[in-house]
Amino acid sequence: MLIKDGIRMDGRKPDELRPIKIEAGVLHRAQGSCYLEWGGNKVMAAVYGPREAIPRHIQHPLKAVINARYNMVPFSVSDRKRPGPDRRSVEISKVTSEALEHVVFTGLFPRTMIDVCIEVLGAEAGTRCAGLTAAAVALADAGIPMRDLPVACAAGKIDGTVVLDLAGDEDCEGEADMPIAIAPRTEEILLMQMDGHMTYQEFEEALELALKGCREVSKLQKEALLRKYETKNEVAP
Amino acid sequence: MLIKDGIRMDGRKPDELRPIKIEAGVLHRAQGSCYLEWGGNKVMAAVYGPREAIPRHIQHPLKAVINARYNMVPFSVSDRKRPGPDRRSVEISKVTSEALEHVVFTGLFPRTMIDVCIEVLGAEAGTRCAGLTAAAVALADAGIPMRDLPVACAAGKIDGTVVLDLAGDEDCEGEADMPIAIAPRTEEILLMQMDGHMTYQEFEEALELALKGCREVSKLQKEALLRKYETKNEVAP
Amino acid sequence: MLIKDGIRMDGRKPDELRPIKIEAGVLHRAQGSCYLEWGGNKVMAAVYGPREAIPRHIQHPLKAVINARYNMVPFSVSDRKRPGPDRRSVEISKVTSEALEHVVFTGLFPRTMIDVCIEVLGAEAGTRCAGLTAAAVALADAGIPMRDLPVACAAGKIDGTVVLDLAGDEDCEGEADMPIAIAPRTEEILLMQMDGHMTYQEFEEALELALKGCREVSKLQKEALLRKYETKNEVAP
Amino acid sequence: MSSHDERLSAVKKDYLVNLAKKGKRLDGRGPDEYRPITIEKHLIKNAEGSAKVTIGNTMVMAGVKLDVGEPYPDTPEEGAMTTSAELPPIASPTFETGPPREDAIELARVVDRGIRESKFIKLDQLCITPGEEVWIVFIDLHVLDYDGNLFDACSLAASAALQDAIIPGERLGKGENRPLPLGSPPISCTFAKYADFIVVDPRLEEDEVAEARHTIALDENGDLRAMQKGLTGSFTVEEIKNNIKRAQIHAKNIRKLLEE
Amino acid sequence: MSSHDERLSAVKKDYLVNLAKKGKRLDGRGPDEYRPITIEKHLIKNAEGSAKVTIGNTMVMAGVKLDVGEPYPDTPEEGAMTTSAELPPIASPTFETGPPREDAIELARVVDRGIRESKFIKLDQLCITPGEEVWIVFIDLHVLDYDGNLFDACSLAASAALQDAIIPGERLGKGENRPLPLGSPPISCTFAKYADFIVVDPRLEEDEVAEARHTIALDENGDLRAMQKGLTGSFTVEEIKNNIKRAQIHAKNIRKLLEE
Amino acid sequence: MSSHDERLSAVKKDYLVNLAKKGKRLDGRGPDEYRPITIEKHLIKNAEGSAKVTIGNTMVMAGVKLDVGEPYPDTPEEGAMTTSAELPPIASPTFETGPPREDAIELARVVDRGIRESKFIKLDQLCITPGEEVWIVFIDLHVLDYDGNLFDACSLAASAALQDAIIPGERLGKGENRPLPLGSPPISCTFAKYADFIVVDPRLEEDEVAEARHTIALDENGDLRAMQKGLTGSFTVEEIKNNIKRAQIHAKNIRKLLEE
Repeated sequence: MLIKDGIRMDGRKPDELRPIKIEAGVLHRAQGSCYLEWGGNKVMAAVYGPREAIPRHIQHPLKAVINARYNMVPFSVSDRKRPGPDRRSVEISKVTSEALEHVVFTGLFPRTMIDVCIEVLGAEAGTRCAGLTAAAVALADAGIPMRDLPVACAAGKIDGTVVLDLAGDEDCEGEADMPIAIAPRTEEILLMQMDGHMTYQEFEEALELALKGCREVSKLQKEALLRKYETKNEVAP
Repeated sequence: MLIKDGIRMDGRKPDELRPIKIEAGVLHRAQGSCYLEWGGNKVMAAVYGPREAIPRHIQHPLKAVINARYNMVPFSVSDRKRPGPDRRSVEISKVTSEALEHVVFTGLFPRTMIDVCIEVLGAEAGTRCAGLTAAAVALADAGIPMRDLPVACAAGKIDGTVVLDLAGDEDCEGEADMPIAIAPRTEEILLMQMDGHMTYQEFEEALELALKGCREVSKLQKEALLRKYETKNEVAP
Repeated sequence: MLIKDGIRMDGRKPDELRPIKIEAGVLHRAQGSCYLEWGGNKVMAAVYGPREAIPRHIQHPLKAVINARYNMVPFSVSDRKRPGPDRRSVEISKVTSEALEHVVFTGLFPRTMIDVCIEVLGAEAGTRCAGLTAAAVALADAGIPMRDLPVACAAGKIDGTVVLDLAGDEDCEGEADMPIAIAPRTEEILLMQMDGHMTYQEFEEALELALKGCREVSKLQKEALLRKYETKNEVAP
Repeated sequence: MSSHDERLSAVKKDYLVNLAKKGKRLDGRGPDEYRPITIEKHLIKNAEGSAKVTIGNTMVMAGVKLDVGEPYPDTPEEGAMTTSAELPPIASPTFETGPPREDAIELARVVDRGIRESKFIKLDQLCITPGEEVWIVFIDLHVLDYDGNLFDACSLAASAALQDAIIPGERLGKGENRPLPLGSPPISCTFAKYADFIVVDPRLEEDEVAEARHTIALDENGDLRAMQKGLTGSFTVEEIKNNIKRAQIHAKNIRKLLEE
Repeated sequence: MSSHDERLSAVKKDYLVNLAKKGKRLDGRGPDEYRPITIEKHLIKNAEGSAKVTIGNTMVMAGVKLDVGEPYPDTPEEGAMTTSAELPPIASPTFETGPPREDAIELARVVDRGIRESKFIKLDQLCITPGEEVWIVFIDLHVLDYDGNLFDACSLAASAALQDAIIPGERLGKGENRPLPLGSPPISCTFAKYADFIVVDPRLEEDEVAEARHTIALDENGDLRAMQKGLTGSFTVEEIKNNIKRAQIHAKNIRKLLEE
Repeated sequence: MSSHDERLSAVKKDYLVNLAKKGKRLDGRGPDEYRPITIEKHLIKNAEGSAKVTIGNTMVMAGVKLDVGEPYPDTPEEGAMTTSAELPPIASPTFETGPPREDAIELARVVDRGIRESKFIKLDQLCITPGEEVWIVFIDLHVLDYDGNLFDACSLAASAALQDAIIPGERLGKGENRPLPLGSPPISCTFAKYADFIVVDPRLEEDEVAEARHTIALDENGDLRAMQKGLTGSFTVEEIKNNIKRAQIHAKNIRKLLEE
């Protein structure tokens, strides 16, 4: 029983996000960084580059390569995860890289790579959305020119009801999950995955909810960047 | 009891081959290819090259490098084989590369490599002979200049009798197995391995049988190439 | 009970070394080599270089890189060790490389590497000291210019007593072990590790003992090189 | 990628884009036309199930092996399944030897999700001793000729090989051989987008110029079971919806091939 | 290292050496001054214990996980521990993806020796069934921001995470949850030497020009539990002795932070 | 291989070929002459058996370790054996660190086949509990100095180390120590061919110019137990037969060394 009288186990309504906290520019060494908490997820993202792409054979003569690496630390999950990429991480790194590449003006930096490091320190459900959202803020914090600030959010289905932003138990016992990422200005879809079972009507409903979620998270991203900018200006004389 | 009244378990006489079917030019993307069935063995071979040898340090300034890769797919054997090369595959790839290199006019293509892919889709016994035989046809189909069309066949010993072309149970329970590959025009030995137990006299007998087998398979190779050539001409106007 | 009436289980006094045998120039292919027995330890060391450092990115524009590789062969220890470096070997290789680099005139050979191979054939306790000591002799045998001939020895604590050069059981059941390596002319510390439990006073005592051990082993190193040199001259007309 | 390759690829793309503007494809197909599909089952004696699928020139072999193993702690009464894909050098001059790279991993995981989420394999009927022994189903996909659209070819090959598969009780001393218990297979349908033109079943050249890819796995009711958007391009919300509707039509036709 | 990098590094070193000759450091600290240290515990819900430690800008996360496993044959009634360190690319432009390289291995092993030799974890209280089942303690160190002195930051983070850790008896069906049985933690103190100047708690630039490094792990009595000399430089016997005496003073102060 | 190396190798080959035309070898040996062979056993205390073999300057250490493990399902009452070879950088400037490459794998597998097919180790006497516990024999070959003909040196070292080996029943709590049960060892004899000249026991320079290699493992009756033809050259049928007859003579002499 994941939902009762229209209220979910953690007290949320079907179209409600978990609490989200975003902080930009938290690391000293990286060119841009972001710390993000989203429900039980705790994610650190950082950006290095553009810098010379190595090994050479990954260089593209006309554009920068976006190299996102999603990584769960061993103690982020209930059963200790062995260090290093597993197949799931490789897939998430790939779709995240692809989604971010769409918005970066990669043509300005031929033959370079931009490394995007996403470290999941604590995991609850929805880590790929949290990671991509944090990575976008880190890219902006690093001053990488982008046509838009991408943002991600999932919708899914639990107990036959379409809901926004599945939490831990809802992810395990729910019926469907569909993370998406968009460029918020045009609402183009940059990332979309889905598993479970949804009719076409449920899918349309879920997509609307996920878009709504993206819009809300997008605001929080921009506020975080603004705070960072203001803080910086306060510090300067 | 592997042989009774001079007849083997699968009905063959001691000097008889299993049924063999060879088809050249079956793949679209490869430069040359061959599909071969030999008893229960099902093998696909393909050739790419000559092309620039990479990584650079494998380049030879005076000749092409032949890079044969023998691979068993996971479902080709009774107990699922984990993907990737094991020690046996590495050895077979090595001796196959060496045997093929002897007949290719490698001196025509300095600093290049010629990749020979051998995929064992179904395995019965004698896969290295089947693979090398298919690879030779694929090389010819790719138009790689060769001084001869190499061919392979094994002879061995079961129940004290020297026989040609060991099948599954004969390989497991037999007393000796000796795969060879030759350049059929000169009958030079390009590949020879042996394990088990044979007296010198049995060895001489087995070698004669294996040479006989090679001669028969060689005919089938040439017929397959001829069929491919004729089909091609039929299609052309 | 590792020590009784001031005498250790193998009959040694607290400040006594195990028997040591050093032979220089024992391999044909290497530029310099050394075979060393130290108690139950049997170590072979060899040196190649200076030669071009590959891969390129390890090259240093102003000096040679010292690349020591400490390796235990599978049958050197009681439970067979799987081939290849484990974490312990990696650490020992690193601290050994660093210690040796201090004494080599690396500035004479920019962009090169000097490979130092240390193979532990039989292990008892103190293999890193035995390996470094043998490596130093091999470097000298190879004619690599050095400001000093480094030497290593350990001291430790057993049954509350500070002793020199722990043997097998003393290492397992003792209370502390501290291997050091020095440049004997100046007695600078090139390598120092310690684990176990020592008060500051015990540490001072152990350090004195270890230095004494180094001085004694240093003599044996020089005698071995002298013997090699004399033998070579005898052979020449 | 060298500058030369890059220029060649740009020329190729221009040509396809110009065709696309006229609503045309390289081989004369319409945007909603699949190439011919063939399915052959029961080819490999040592496999519990096997199938060869071709879509145009693309050729994939799938093999199914079963073994006895421990269940996952959270599903002690269910069998397990795992899907692997290899992109071996035999299938393309650009494929390399070595452990599966990200392309092969994404491919295998998308095929796996389609099968798993449609509950095609009845894992709850694969328990031998609860909490101790269950059947593990290994699905191996081996690409032999790459001419585009590996997602659909691999999905179809996997389903066909599973339909061919038996439980090898006799070989492993676990009762009689019996067919692998199956539900209804997922059908995968993949679209490629270039220059705002969206085509089903992309062939090699279309795969190469594609900006975005959308794979949709549907069950027998046309409901969604898995989706994956790939590549660096984007889809509009309308395009996504359209793709699904188009897929529902294709899936019906392809499903028939599997039922023959 | 390119010639360019080499020249830059030489210039940097000259600057630091000139400061050192006046007894000064880049950030105005004296040779025996640590940067500010912060310790936060209990951050990660899924970890049995966790802590974030900063020393200046250096930031390290440590997590502790416990699992049930077999004891080593020679200690059938004792639990086991293992320490891993990752230097992931997030923490520095020079760190790379991939299996831990020698720097990370040395780091983890030195931290491990400090904890092990000080008997901080009471392994003899981690036996479940002698010879069969014991608790295995996994300590994972994940560097997030590298600004020098990883040895002390990692050692401190490991100790803090262990102090935060519980034995997850309930999750693994082995009785009630209870705190991890601990003794007194080791305190690690690291010195860097360049141009005969020896400073405690080297920041990044000091790490980069350092010729020699000396890490000392002390117990609550100021006794030695582990030491490691690193890098290609050397120390005199007197310098080594001095470092230990200096470390004994620092360790007392750092220990207080851990006891808060 | 650089053009420079290639030219050097061509010069070297010319020189050897010119000698060969006169029936001569670099070191004055006849084509059927081995270099001096030495065998030392019982060198390594921690090994169950060990031996050092030199053939000329070539030096190989072999070590045997035993452990208790599960039998293979198809031979529940037999022990198992495994042979590994390392070509570590100590032995040659051309050997590299890392997992065994194809040369080392071929070497180990050919040595393994000789031992296995001659039934040198009596695996049927290595059963502890049928179907459950058997002895596993690990043979490790470690090349220390490479001056040609590793196949024969490694085969001989493996046999000698096995002859030295005991079953460590006491160490592993499986009864008393006893000698490893052995039959008669295989003797390996290797020929190299260059410019139609076929020599036994090739030294380094001969290995380097060799076009074809032929290794023959014979039992005490001179019967064949394993063979391997290597390299890109070919042998005529007559040459193969001759090699075997020559090997039968050499094997008798080498066998005596092993029996001393």
